[in-house]
Amino acid sequence: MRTPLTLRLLQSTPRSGWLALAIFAAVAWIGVPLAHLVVPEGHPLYLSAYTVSLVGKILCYMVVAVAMDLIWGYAGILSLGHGLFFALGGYAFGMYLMRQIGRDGSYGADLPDFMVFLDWKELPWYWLGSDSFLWAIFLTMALPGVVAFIFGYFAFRSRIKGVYFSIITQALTYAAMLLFFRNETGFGGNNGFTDFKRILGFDITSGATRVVLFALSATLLMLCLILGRYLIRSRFGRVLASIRDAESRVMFIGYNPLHYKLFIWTLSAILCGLAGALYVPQVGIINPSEMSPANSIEIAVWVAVGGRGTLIGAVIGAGIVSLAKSFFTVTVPEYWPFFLGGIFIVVTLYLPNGVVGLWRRLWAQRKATDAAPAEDPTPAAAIKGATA
Amino acid sequence: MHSRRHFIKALVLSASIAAIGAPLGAHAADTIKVGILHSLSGTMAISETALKNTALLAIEEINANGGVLGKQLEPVVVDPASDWPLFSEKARQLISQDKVAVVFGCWTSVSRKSVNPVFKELNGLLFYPVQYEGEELEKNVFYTGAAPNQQAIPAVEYLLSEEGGAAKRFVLLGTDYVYPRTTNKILRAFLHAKGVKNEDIYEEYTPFGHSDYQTIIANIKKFAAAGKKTAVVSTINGDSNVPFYKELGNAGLKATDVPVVAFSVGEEELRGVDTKPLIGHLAAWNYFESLKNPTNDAFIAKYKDWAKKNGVPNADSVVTNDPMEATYVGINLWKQAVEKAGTTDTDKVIAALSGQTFKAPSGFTLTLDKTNHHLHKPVFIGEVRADGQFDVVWKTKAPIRAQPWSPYIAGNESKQGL
Amino acid sequence: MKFLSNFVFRLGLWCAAMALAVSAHAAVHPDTLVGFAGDFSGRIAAIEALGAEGGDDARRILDALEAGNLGVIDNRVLIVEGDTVLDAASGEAVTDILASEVDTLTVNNRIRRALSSARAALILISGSQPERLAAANTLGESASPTLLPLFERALAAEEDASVRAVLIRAAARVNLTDPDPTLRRKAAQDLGSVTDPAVRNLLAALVGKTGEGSAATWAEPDASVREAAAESLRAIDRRITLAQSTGTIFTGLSLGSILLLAALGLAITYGVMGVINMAHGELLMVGAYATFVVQGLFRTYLPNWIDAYVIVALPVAFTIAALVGVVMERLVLRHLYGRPLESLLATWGLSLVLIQAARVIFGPQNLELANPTWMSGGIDLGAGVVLPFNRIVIIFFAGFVLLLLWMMMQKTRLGMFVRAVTQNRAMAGCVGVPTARVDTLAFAIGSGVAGLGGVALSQIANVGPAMGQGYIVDAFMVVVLGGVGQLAGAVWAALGLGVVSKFLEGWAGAVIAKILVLLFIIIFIQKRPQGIFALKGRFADD
Amino acid sequence: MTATLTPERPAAPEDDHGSGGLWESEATTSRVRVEGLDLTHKVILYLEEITVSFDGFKALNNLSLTIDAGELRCIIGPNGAGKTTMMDVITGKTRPDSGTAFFGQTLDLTRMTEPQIADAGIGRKFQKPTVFENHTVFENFELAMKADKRVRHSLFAELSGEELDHIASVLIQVRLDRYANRQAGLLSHGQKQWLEIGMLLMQKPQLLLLDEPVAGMTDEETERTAELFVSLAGKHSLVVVEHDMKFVEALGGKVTVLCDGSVLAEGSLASVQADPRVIEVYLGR
Repeated sequence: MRTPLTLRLLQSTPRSGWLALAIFAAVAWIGVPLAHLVVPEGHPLYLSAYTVSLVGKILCYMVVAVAMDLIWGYAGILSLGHGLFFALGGYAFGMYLMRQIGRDGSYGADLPDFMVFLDWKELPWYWLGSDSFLWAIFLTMALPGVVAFIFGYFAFRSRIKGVYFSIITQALTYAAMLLFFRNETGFGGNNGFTDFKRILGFDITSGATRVVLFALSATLLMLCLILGRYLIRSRFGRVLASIRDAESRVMFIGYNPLHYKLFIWTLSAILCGLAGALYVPQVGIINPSEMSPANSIEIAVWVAVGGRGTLIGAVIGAGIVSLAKSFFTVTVPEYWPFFLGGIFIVVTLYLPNGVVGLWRRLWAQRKATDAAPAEDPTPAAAIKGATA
Repeated sequence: MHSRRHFIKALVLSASIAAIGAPLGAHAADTIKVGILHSLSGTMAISETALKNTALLAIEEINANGGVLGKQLEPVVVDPASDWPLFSEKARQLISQDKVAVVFGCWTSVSRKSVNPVFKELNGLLFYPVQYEGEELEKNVFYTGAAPNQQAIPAVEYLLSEEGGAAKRFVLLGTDYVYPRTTNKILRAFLHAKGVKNEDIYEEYTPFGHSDYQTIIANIKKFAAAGKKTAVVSTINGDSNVPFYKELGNAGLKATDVPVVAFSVGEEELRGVDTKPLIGHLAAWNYFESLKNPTNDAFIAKYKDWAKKNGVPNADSVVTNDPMEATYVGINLWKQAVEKAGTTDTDKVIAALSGQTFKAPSGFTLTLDKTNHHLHKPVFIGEVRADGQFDVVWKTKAPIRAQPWSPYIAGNESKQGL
Repeated sequence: MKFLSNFVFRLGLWCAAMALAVSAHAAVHPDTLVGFAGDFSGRIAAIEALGAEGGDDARRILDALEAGNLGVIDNRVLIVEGDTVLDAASGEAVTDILASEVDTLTVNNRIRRALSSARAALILISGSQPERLAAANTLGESASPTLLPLFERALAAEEDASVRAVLIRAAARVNLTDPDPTLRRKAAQDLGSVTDPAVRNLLAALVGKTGEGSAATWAEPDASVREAAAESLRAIDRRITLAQSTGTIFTGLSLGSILLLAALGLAITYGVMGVINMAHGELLMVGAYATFVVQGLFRTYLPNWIDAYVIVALPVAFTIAALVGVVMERLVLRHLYGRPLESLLATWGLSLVLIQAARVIFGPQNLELANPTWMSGGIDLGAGVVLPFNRIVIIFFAGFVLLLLWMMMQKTRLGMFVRAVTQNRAMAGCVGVPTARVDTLAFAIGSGVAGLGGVALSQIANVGPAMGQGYIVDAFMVVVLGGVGQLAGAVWAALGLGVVSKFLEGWAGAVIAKILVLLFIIIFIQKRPQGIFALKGRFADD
Repeated sequence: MTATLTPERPAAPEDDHGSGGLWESEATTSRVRVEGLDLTHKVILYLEEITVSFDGFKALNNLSLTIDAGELRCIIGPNGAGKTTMMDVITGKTRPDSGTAFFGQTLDLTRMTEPQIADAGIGRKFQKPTVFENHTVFENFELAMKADKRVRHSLFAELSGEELDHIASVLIQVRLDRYANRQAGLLSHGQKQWLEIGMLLMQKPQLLLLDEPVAGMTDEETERTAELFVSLAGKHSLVVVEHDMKFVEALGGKVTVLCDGSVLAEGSLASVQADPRVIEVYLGR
């Protein structure tokens, strides 16, 4: 009577999409490892460690952008605190990486260096189990998930919406940042965690480890896209969009928006946490500045630039902004904020649906004879609904 | 329909991401590339921009004198934007894509900690020009700023001395992060060794960017009222110094009553403060712009010229400070070592660096320690003057050897060099 | 013990100085100055001797020392005045030494302190009434037995009641350790009118016991002295408590007034247009930079009127910030009405651009803005509590701006329009309110008010390109806590946050206080999702 | 299909799935279990002495009102009489300061959340048509359809053939079958009104609250709406707030006049129109 879930999961993304994913997977799982490890340096196909870790980092950003898009684009909830969940995931996994250093730290002690320095004789209770990889994986999901669940439960229950919600998420991440800055909090203070040596016993700086982390990031992104795609195509996704557009109507037909928002909010936080966990070993540092309000705003900017309400838009936005930042900070180091700031202004003014919206408009113009696809949400209405 | 376009786009995007790294690698062989890794935007731009300027000045000067090994130096300036993960990304890019021979950069400890693994992995060379908390020694890093024993401890010794006011009670005030916490930990141990008891030490921290010092200054006054001579040791960082000193001036805490000695306040920071109410407050550095000697006069003149020529805003009021001097010294030491080694190969340059000397603007000839990658530096204590400069009221007779592993921290006894 | 030996040492120096003073006549005796050629304590002694000796020559030498013009070569003490070199003792020109050869003495805090005491001692006898009062206060703070003869001499000659009162207290501080119990009792009574924690500690030591357990003895053997001391102690404690609680409330109000100035403009722009202006902090920055420019113009062209620069900066900052606001509104925000979350991103971009523009034009470093003299210093409540004038001025200024805004909102046609648009944009448009013009004007006013906030901030905090970033989060908290579009709400929220922060800071330290305040805001909004002053009724959550 | 429209069907999804899970726990009030509706006294809605005030202004002042099962009641009254506030109270959007509101004999509406009330069988149409403009007409119906409305179910929900039939029949009933795939935002005002009415029907509610359902409709549409409502009465209970007297007349049910937050008069349209107090309220203004 019911369609099996796997089949429906398959159906949620069209065949062309699966094809694209397959090519992407092939590049990430086979192409990149070959280009990085097998192709000799100097060969035009050679991928340097710099490129692999840069792209790996951006893949993590893309996951965060997709997570952000799920709540902002589809549920109309703008979080200015998503950096917190990303950082919590990063810290949870960073604890494991710190323990993996073992006695190779500069004090040669069992405890992480910063604890030796603070004269701590043993690990604080919340570091318990941090030497276990599985526990670390569990924590990277559980920590952001639980924080998001508790916060979201109270916020959504009180029907805090729109700007109010955005501002208190900002307050949350700001408070967390100050907390983590303190040395006594037990997470290395302002310096955070650095100087990782190993992951599951493998040298963290080796090419193979790097390639595996890259492939994992790519896989996580693909899973996020498939999951996101499934969610938004399900009735759940339609309810979510309805909450965004007319929350009271949704309540009066019997859905409890609290549960829907809470689900997607927590899921989004967990995805951010996973991205953070993959991000930390690739960039080699996690510190409280990841929780700064500015970082969280940047996440929203990625989504806006790419195009809210389309998963691929979030991915493209994260890619464009991160690459633009990497590019401009080298080519025009003193003027890049003008370019980046300019991009934000131009995109919001002229591309209300981001780059993807522009693409679609051009596409629609080329096929002017075709009727506009009916299922395209009209942006103005979507935005109005989201902010009413 | 859509999704196909989406995923095709995704592919195109990832391909273009992959491609971007490659073309940056190409470079000409007749120059030696030198990386400059200082934040030009974000919160640290306020301090680091001047270091970038100094580095460019030093490179220009070296080039004008014929370069190094007959080759011109080519500066590669990037902006890590006060974003710590970006520091490590940029460091990797400088070393592996741009193939720079050496990098001058970083200010905050966290930025240094962020790039350390990269320099180690790729066997690069970093010159770090800022005073810091020590507790670190990397093969690939040279520290041209002060270790705690080259700044903090002499300053407190001075406060304890008859000449410095014979302080008996100490306020250790800082921004809440690693450098102040570490420095204060070392100082507390040092003060204990000097017979100061815990009840005569008051330690207090403020968040980054804190701008309201009313309560803290009231607390300092309360603490100082106990009858013993009190001094404040400030490791307040960056922008918070301005509101702190303004409050200090208006609350009537004069240097003659409760002197404040700061480790993060130099000429550049004082440009943002009206110094008239602050006369007599102290700073401890290894260099002051007000030092009178020919090397320093020339250094200042060169920098002012450079600033004017390159259109630095407010070029007529630019100042020089300690980290700038450390940058300048670092570049010159590197140049000498490269010439001695005859190559820019990292390991050979590291070997050649040990024991290098340079006549620094501080008026002393500085020596790079043979084992610990730190400079032997003189220490000066200066009192703030009305014009934002410092009067040197005390100085060491000779340069002091750095102790990156402070003897005041347990477990460091056995640590010396690399 | 250390104290005592210090006293004895000082006493010895003083006696030597007195002896020298007797032998000197018109000019300063060269022997008085020998100390300058010696070590550090010698210099201090020489300064004290000069202070005791008095006279114009002594003052001249002290002036030269303070200005960094006093030098020593081969035990000769010299004064450098430009290119000429004078002999310090005689004041006659010296020809065999060039000015450039003289290495002048370094003045450090110890010397400066000795200088100010010596100078006060000079003035205490011969100065005008305010000078004498200041001198008596200076000496009173560092009262020591060596100064007692001076106090007595001055008291004998002094007729002004206020100076006498200070002198009596200063002498009392010394007499507290006198062997004569009558003198001690009198001293303990005299000190009852002081509000100085240091004196309080002296008295508290008298009424306490020394030693352990049963072996403990009273620090003060005479019971009547103890009684007098205890009574004075109670009076002092009362005043200290009062002063300190006034101080705490004041710091809270001050912080609140600053938050209010930072947030008022935002309350208007956000209330009227629902635009989240992330570049609001940069409008504060524009105001502060305008103040800097005005200060620069005054320094160059009107140096005599420099104290007025802040006043002139107000309209300038308002206008410039308002203009920047209008440009922002016309070019960007106009097109984003009804899309508050998008306006957030565009204004974030604007803020990046503005910050970097300031960095490129004015350089990345902080700019120096001096408090005018009438905003420097403060009211001393005693007990270490000083209410700085700049903060007092800012509290009143915040009230003034608020009053102005309130008048504008309540009494003018524009204000009526603004309120109409805040409540129901569509309806206001229908009844003929020119909403577009109102938007521009309201945004200009909001931005202008931010500019005024910038002027105020420039007087207490740093002025740099990123200064606005430090306030934007707090400003949002105030606006959201107060309830959107509610001036009254913003006032309560700002003052409330200010006082709560300061109370918490005294109790838990600055870092924890900040975290607790943020958590408090999060919890508070749970209870009142629309802020303190939410609009109520059927349309409240539409 | 029509059989399921009978009012005694209990609305208690928990019974089918067991209680407990994370997403089912209710937040705002102590748990109110939605049992089968108890209509033993043939009364579907009791409002007793309800008072609601906003900043001192009493939007509802001791309002008492009962609606019988299967009744079609019209509520009229001048602006500000409290009509919409009354609906807000019934649907849980506004909590009364005092007074009781019961749905059937057992369900205390003042202690239930909006979704619970909707689930219990009260449907509401807003004054301003509120539909999901970014969804198609069909999707609007699908969302409104009586079903398990918890997160867990929505994640895996599929339309059964029965449900498709139900949607199709309501589409025809409200004459939107030709527009099933049109985006709701693109419909005319009158069509949106119909769409919202249709969504109400999809909910299979026992009590329908309709706030100015024919505003913006053509005369012909108004007439058809009246026919529809009359046909629904008996199986459902309807409360219609309307200004259009012709429409009220066409509905033909009992009329309640609200004024200043309480009931001014009640009876047939003709009798209330003859009531001097009503005339004064309407003409005296």
